[in-house]
Amino acid sequence: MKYGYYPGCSMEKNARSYHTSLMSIAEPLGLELNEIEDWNCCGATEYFSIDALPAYALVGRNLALASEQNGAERLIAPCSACFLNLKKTDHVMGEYPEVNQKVNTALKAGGLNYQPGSVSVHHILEIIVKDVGLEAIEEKVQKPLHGLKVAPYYGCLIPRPADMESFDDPEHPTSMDGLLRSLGATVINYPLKAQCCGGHLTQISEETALELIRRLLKNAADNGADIISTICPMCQLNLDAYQDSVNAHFKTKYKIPIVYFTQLIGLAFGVPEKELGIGKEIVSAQPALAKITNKAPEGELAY
Amino acid sequence: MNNSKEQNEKVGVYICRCGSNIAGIIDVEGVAKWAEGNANVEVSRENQFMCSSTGQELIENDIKEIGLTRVVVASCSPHMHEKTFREATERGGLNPYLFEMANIREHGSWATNDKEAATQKAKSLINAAVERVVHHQPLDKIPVDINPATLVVGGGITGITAALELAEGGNKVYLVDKEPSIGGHMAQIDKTFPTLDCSACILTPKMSDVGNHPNIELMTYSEVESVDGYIGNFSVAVTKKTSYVNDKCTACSDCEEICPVSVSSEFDVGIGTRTAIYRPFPQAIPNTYTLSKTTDDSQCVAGCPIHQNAHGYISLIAQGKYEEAVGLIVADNPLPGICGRACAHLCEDVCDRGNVDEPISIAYLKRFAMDKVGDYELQRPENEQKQRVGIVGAGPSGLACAYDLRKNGYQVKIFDALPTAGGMLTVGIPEYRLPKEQLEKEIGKIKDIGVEFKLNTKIGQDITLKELEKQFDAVYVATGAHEERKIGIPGENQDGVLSGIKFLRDVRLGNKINLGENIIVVGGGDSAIDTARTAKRLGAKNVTIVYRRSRKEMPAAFYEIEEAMYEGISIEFLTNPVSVNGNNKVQEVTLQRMKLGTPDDSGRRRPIPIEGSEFDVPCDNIIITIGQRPDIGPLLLKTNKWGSVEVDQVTLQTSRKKVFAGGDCVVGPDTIVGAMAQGKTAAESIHRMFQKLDMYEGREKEGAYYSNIKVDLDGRVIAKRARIPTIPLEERDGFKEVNLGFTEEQAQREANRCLHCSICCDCHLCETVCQPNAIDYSMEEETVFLSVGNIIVATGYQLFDSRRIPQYGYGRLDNVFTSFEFERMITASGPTEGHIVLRDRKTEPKRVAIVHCVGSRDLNYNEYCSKVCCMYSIKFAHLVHEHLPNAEVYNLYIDMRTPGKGYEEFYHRLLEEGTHFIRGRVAEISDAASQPEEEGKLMVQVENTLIGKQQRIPVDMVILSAGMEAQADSAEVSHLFKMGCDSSGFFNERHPKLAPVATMTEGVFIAGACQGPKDIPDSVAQGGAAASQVASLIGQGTVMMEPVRASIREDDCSGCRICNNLCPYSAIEFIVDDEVSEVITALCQGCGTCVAACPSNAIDGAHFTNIQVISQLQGMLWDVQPEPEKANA
Amino acid sequence: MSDHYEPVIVGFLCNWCSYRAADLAGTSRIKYAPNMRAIRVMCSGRVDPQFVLTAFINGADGVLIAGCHPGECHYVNGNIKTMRRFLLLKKTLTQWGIEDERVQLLWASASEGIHLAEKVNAMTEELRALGPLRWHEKVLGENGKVPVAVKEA
Amino acid sequence: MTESGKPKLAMYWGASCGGCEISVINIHEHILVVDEIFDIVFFPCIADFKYHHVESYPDKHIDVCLFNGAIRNSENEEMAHLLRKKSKVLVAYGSCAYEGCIPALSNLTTKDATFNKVYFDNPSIDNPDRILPQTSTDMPEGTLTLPTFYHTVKSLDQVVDVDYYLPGCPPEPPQIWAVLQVIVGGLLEGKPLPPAGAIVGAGTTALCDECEREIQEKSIDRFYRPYQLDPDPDQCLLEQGIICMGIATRSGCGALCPTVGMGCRGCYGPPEGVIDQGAKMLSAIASVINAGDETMEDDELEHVIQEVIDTIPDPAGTFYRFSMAHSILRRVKNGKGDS
Repeated sequence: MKYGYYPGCSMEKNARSYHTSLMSIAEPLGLELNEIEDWNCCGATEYFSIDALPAYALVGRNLALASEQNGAERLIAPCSACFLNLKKTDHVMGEYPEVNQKVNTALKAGGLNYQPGSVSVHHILEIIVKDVGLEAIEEKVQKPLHGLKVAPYYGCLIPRPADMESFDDPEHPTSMDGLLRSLGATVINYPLKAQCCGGHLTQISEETALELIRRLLKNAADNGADIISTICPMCQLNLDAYQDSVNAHFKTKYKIPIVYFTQLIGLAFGVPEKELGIGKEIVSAQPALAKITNKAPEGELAY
Repeated sequence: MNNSKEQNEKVGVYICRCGSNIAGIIDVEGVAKWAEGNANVEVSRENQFMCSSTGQELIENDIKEIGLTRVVVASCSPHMHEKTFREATERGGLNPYLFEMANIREHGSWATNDKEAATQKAKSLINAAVERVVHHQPLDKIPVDINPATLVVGGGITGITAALELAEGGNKVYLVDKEPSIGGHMAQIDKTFPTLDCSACILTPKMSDVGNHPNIELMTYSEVESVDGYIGNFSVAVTKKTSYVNDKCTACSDCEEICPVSVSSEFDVGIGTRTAIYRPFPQAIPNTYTLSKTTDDSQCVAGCPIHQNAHGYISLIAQGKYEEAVGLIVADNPLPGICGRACAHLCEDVCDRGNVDEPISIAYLKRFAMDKVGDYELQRPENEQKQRVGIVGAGPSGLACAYDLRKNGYQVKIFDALPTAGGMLTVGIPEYRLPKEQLEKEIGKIKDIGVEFKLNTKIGQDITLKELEKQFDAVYVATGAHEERKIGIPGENQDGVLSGIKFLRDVRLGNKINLGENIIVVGGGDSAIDTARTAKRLGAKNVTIVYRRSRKEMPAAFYEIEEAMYEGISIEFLTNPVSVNGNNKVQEVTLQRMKLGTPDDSGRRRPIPIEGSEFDVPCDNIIITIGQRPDIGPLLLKTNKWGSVEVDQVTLQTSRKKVFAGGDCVVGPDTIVGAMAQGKTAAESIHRMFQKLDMYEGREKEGAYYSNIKVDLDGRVIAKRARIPTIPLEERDGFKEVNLGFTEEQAQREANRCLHCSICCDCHLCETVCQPNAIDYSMEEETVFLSVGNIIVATGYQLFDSRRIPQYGYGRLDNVFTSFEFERMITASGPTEGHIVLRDRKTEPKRVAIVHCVGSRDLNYNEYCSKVCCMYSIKFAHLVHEHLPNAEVYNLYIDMRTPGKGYEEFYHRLLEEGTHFIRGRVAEISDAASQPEEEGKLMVQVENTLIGKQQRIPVDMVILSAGMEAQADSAEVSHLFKMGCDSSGFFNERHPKLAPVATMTEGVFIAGACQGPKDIPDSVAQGGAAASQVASLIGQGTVMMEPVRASIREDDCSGCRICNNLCPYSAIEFIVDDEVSEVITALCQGCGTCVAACPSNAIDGAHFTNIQVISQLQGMLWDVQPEPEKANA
Repeated sequence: MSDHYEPVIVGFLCNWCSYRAADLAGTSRIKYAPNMRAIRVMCSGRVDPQFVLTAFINGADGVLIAGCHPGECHYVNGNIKTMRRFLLLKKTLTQWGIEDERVQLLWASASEGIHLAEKVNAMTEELRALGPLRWHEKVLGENGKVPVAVKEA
Repeated sequence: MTESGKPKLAMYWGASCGGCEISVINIHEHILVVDEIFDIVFFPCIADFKYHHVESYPDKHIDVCLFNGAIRNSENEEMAHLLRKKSKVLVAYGSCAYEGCIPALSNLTTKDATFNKVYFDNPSIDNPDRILPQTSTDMPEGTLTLPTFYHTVKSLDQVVDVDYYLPGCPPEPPQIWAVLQVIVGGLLEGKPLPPAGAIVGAGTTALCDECEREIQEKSIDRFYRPYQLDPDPDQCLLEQGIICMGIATRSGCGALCPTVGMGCRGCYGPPEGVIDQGAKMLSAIASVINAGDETMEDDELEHVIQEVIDTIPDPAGTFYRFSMAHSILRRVKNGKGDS
């Protein structure tokens, strides 16, 4: 299956392991990812609240590039923010002719043009669950993650907003749960799995951000998670890098490793940890990964 | 406009000033004068109020004096006064339908301020009316006789009221309800707002009145199938569902006490359970029991080749009735403990529980029951028969066959080549899975019932089939498949290469084998695993299984694979041997990696070799377990190209009449139950042969099939499958049985996971305790036909399913309850005897939140207001205060809607009782505590719109005040009765203001919540209203129906049948003999769809004929159309 | 008639929903374009395409067919048949060079007076923009008499 | 009446294919009888009379004039008026004269488009100088004239009053013979003639009446063009999705086309009482499209129905193949609908 691939800035830097793990499972999953040539930043979450129109234009450029590149009609973004911005822009351009017209005027300056709807934007999770399918994934599992209690963390962006038909329930997403189960892992069900990680509030109002992060860690821990599986560089960064600050600030002792779901897929497929970038995380994943056994635990008999 | 007079009609035109309503905008005088210009117009007048008596007399007199033949009144909407003026016309002596109305007020003077335009439009509308009316024809209303019997559908309070009203008036009433008892939702309610009187106390007397009323025929547990006919004479088909309980039932409840099944109770919604044979609630009317049982078998029973009644014994185990369970098991199965250990349990693959979390551990439960009870007796024949049957092969197939024959009293002797009985059970399955003692015990039981065994006797060698045929009246050949297939690769024949099946047999028979340290086992079936684990036990160091497909396709039982890996056996998936290397003695094997291609006919994906991926692995032995072949030997039986015996697919009869064959020697290597099923089939055939019965009739369901029953899975609490305890790794060097069997506690828990997909588990215990013999499993559903004159539909509503709002957590968070759960909880007779407690059934909540507008006034779900929720939420608050004086109660509402007598006062009372009313829609309910004080509580997140703040309210219990929704099947029902329903599924009334209980179909009425959300008083009022409308029709004896009807001119009908299926009322019939279609006038509702469709203009729509409409059209366009003499309008 | 062009719309309104909607518009004194002249039919399903063509040949500039919302038809599904005919008629009229705006279908329930009024306003403006149709003078020109002989057999 | 006492028969062709003349010959041996009982006074196809002969006749000289062909140009119209003047009974003979027929399909486009097709844009045409026929051309010898080519094709009754209509493309021999007999009977034996304006030589109801195929309730999933499927030999073609105009076409031909598996083309025109054959056909088959129900959302509803409708490529040309000139709107708006 051919897709356009929009890595977004963080995949190059802090989310390197997301990138490498994705690349190492792309082949076995039969995903052909063609990076969009000369892509630019998506404007993250802030730009839209500062000045919407240029923000749309900024994202519109990426869409325009994708629509020109062949095999990129279906565009994949691994970062939730990139994904949402791309999808939102396509949606808004389609809904509001004036925005469409203005953005295209801007694009014209760069000799570009974008027809809303000509590119369909997907998050990589959606593609793996929907296009590849759990059947195919089960088939590829070499080393099932028996015994590992994983808390799937969706963050607040990918299933929202509901009005641009999202691929999962906006309030109570479950797509990653199924995926992790098919890898043999034990999935933790906890209520905050679709709540905010604080995003860039770590820079703006650390107080608020830390509280948000604490809630997530606590809720996952309370429900017995060994490890949290994320689908977004921002989420991973906040939960992982700020875990110490949270502990310091709230006098807590959380040590929950935060990994990308692509890394867990890789592990189950028997890809060497190094290739998957395991070890790059700040809170080490090793103690958790050590819990993986070759025998399904009580009541975890897969059928 | 028309100044050439073609029709010689005298039209009188009357224009109403309607005070200034019309005259204020339209130049009435001018128009009146202008109208006279139309050649058809005899007189044109204007009047202050045409609807006044003077106005009407004006018409009457002109008809009498000037001899008008047609009348046009230009005034308000026909919906306002058409009737009035038709009557005036009639009083004047003309047919009322020779009148036409022009709507110059609503569509004219009121719709614009532009006087000129309004006047112009008035002229057009009047001219149109004149041109139309000259083409009017006199019409007569259509009389229809009314059958006094009435059908009331739905036995809720609305239906009950309507039924009683009519019955009291001396009319026959049929009351149909799909539930076993009438009473509807009101019966579930504890107290009614605002008076707080006990719902049951006011309802049950009415229910019993219905039950006892001589004029009411109560048809519960029944559904309306079809409705034909029309007002006055409907013919209705009603299906009575099978209750399996006849009218002898005395409601003594003995059956209920012994029934092992427990399913969630429809009546006690989420919080109560009921048995399979049940009575919805103690005051049920009619007061008899109903056995709920699906027409098809439970998945596990259907999926089992021998149809072992698993559902039955699971239910009994759950009740601790182990003896009964064993009785049920051995009834179908002579090898119970063996199957409990080694069966491939196909039943578990189809178990519906697997769609919730994991299948029930059905096989191990059987083992548990057998182990628990220990000793048992197989069924003995009631009377002996003389016929003798010889069975060749003492494997599962032969044994099963023997048992069934013996049960029927036949004399059975089994021959086997091996020194022990049991076939593959003895020599194919390693002892750590199936201990010798177990085998011997169960074979012993078979001997006990008089089956003879002759071992060490090989057919075709020690005794021939011919001789057997002489000695016996029938022979069953089940010699199995004991010969290992070869892979067909180079070097396969040197020593060190073993056949799996022979290997296992030698081990089991204690023959000497010399095994090296490094073993490669080829294959992916159970015997591959058995071989590997056995080799390990014999001391092999490294045992590796090589399988050519992936783990997913591996046929071996998942659990076995797990155990093997646990015992340190490694498995190479997607790998296949290409050659065995060594000189006469195996040294290494060359393996090749495979990838999966397209699925083959087994449905599994075909393995394809990856070129150049070959690699060598040193090893001492290769054991091949890729499947066995039958070895028939010289049996004189016709065999096919795979060397299997050829048999009749249904009867298993071979080429020799008296000889039957089955099991592995016919179908190739198969499961134990598979083989047993064949034995049972053979036994059945032999029995039929002996008894000279039809050999084929009614045998479709022999062997496994897929049951078509569907069970509701959502909202099931996840409960993991119990895992069988095993002996620790260190004890697994010998052949000690690995699985220990369930503990009683495990077994109980496991058995209780059963979903009872067929509800009744067919254990027939109830039959045994029912003194009046009221239980009749042979009962079948019947359809009765009713003739009625009118129908009242009162099918009520359903509660909004709160699961649809995931963020409210219902079904996920234990202590979130729905309004009906709470109603049942606070009812003294309910599951908790009226105690308000959390799901744990003991803790009393200290803080309770009641969330209003759940699923109502919400664009994502239902836009409308459900009308009753505010009131019952307040009632809940009151009841909580009453039951738990110290509890804090929070009502979270959007707007407080309390219109109704005493309602607002009730609200004030609650304000004084100290309920916390918080205005705002709840955003989310979660159990995620972020502060210590929130631990273990439910957090209700809401924006308090009165103080404009977000609030998090920690509570112990949340009650979701779910809204009212139309019944799920309302669309189909509305079709059934031809009523039409709105987009929310509520039925359409004829007029929202003036005809709230009538529908578009004459003689069909709606009442209660099926028309829209309403509370009890409103529903009762509507029930009464519907009843009185019906009563008035019955009183009239005949009704006159509007003559606006279609009719087909036979001479012009070509019989093209375009119109036939256009009529929503099936009023058009095709007369085959005359090859023309015909309209059944009484059914026709006059919509005219067929008229517009008829391609040969053969259908007239009375009062809306083509010429009438087209003349109206042309008259209307007088000012823009081409010159009249050209237009020949 | 004056030279000043006022679009003339023939409205076929069903008795149960859209005619009542027009009544409601009046009773609620909603002022809207007086350009629609209503013909009451029991159901929009009664509207014979011949009516629409006859309206045009007789000088109408547009035709509005209005019925109950799907699922709310008082004759269960008469309006569904209306929609089927309407769509095929529209396809045919396009071949005639008659603009889509000239034949329009509207669902209006008895409570949607305002909706109906707005629709009439909108349609009136669209037709004003298109200019007169007046088939007879503008298309057939001098061409002989109009072959509309209505015979009730 | 002539000296010979034989009634006088004329037959003339307007815009037509000549098929109608053939159809008269095609009444087999009856043609001899025709010759026997009639004096033929004008019949361009078989006898050498000139226009001036006709002009020379006194008014109402011709007893029966069978006028076939539509009014395409001024010559057709001129002759229509002339023959009306000279004939006692003027019969619109055949579909062209009655309702425009195939020539009137050009009412679906414009005169210019027609000329363009005929004289320029056409593989068999080589017209480098783009010469078009002129109504008058001055030559040294004098002025040459051609009739004016009308913008719109008209039926005979749109230019003169017509006594009888004999539908069909062409009319069926038995029908022709029957009609001639009736008229002769009226003229010679004073038997009652059909009322003026009557449609003769055809039935009153639709073709299905005569069709032998099995007719069931109709519910059509999609439409097929004849080449797209091999129809069941016994079942009604329309039910199978093949557009058969029979339901909206006057009977009289004996259902020739449906009998051989081809949907009726509609050449006998609309049944009694139907004003516009195409509109009625459209209404009827749209009604029985098996798509869309009241449970659907508006968009979905429109979509599923439109899908079926899109299987009818050319509704106007299909439903109005013969009756265009006689339809309510008679032609398309200028400049639009070409193609």
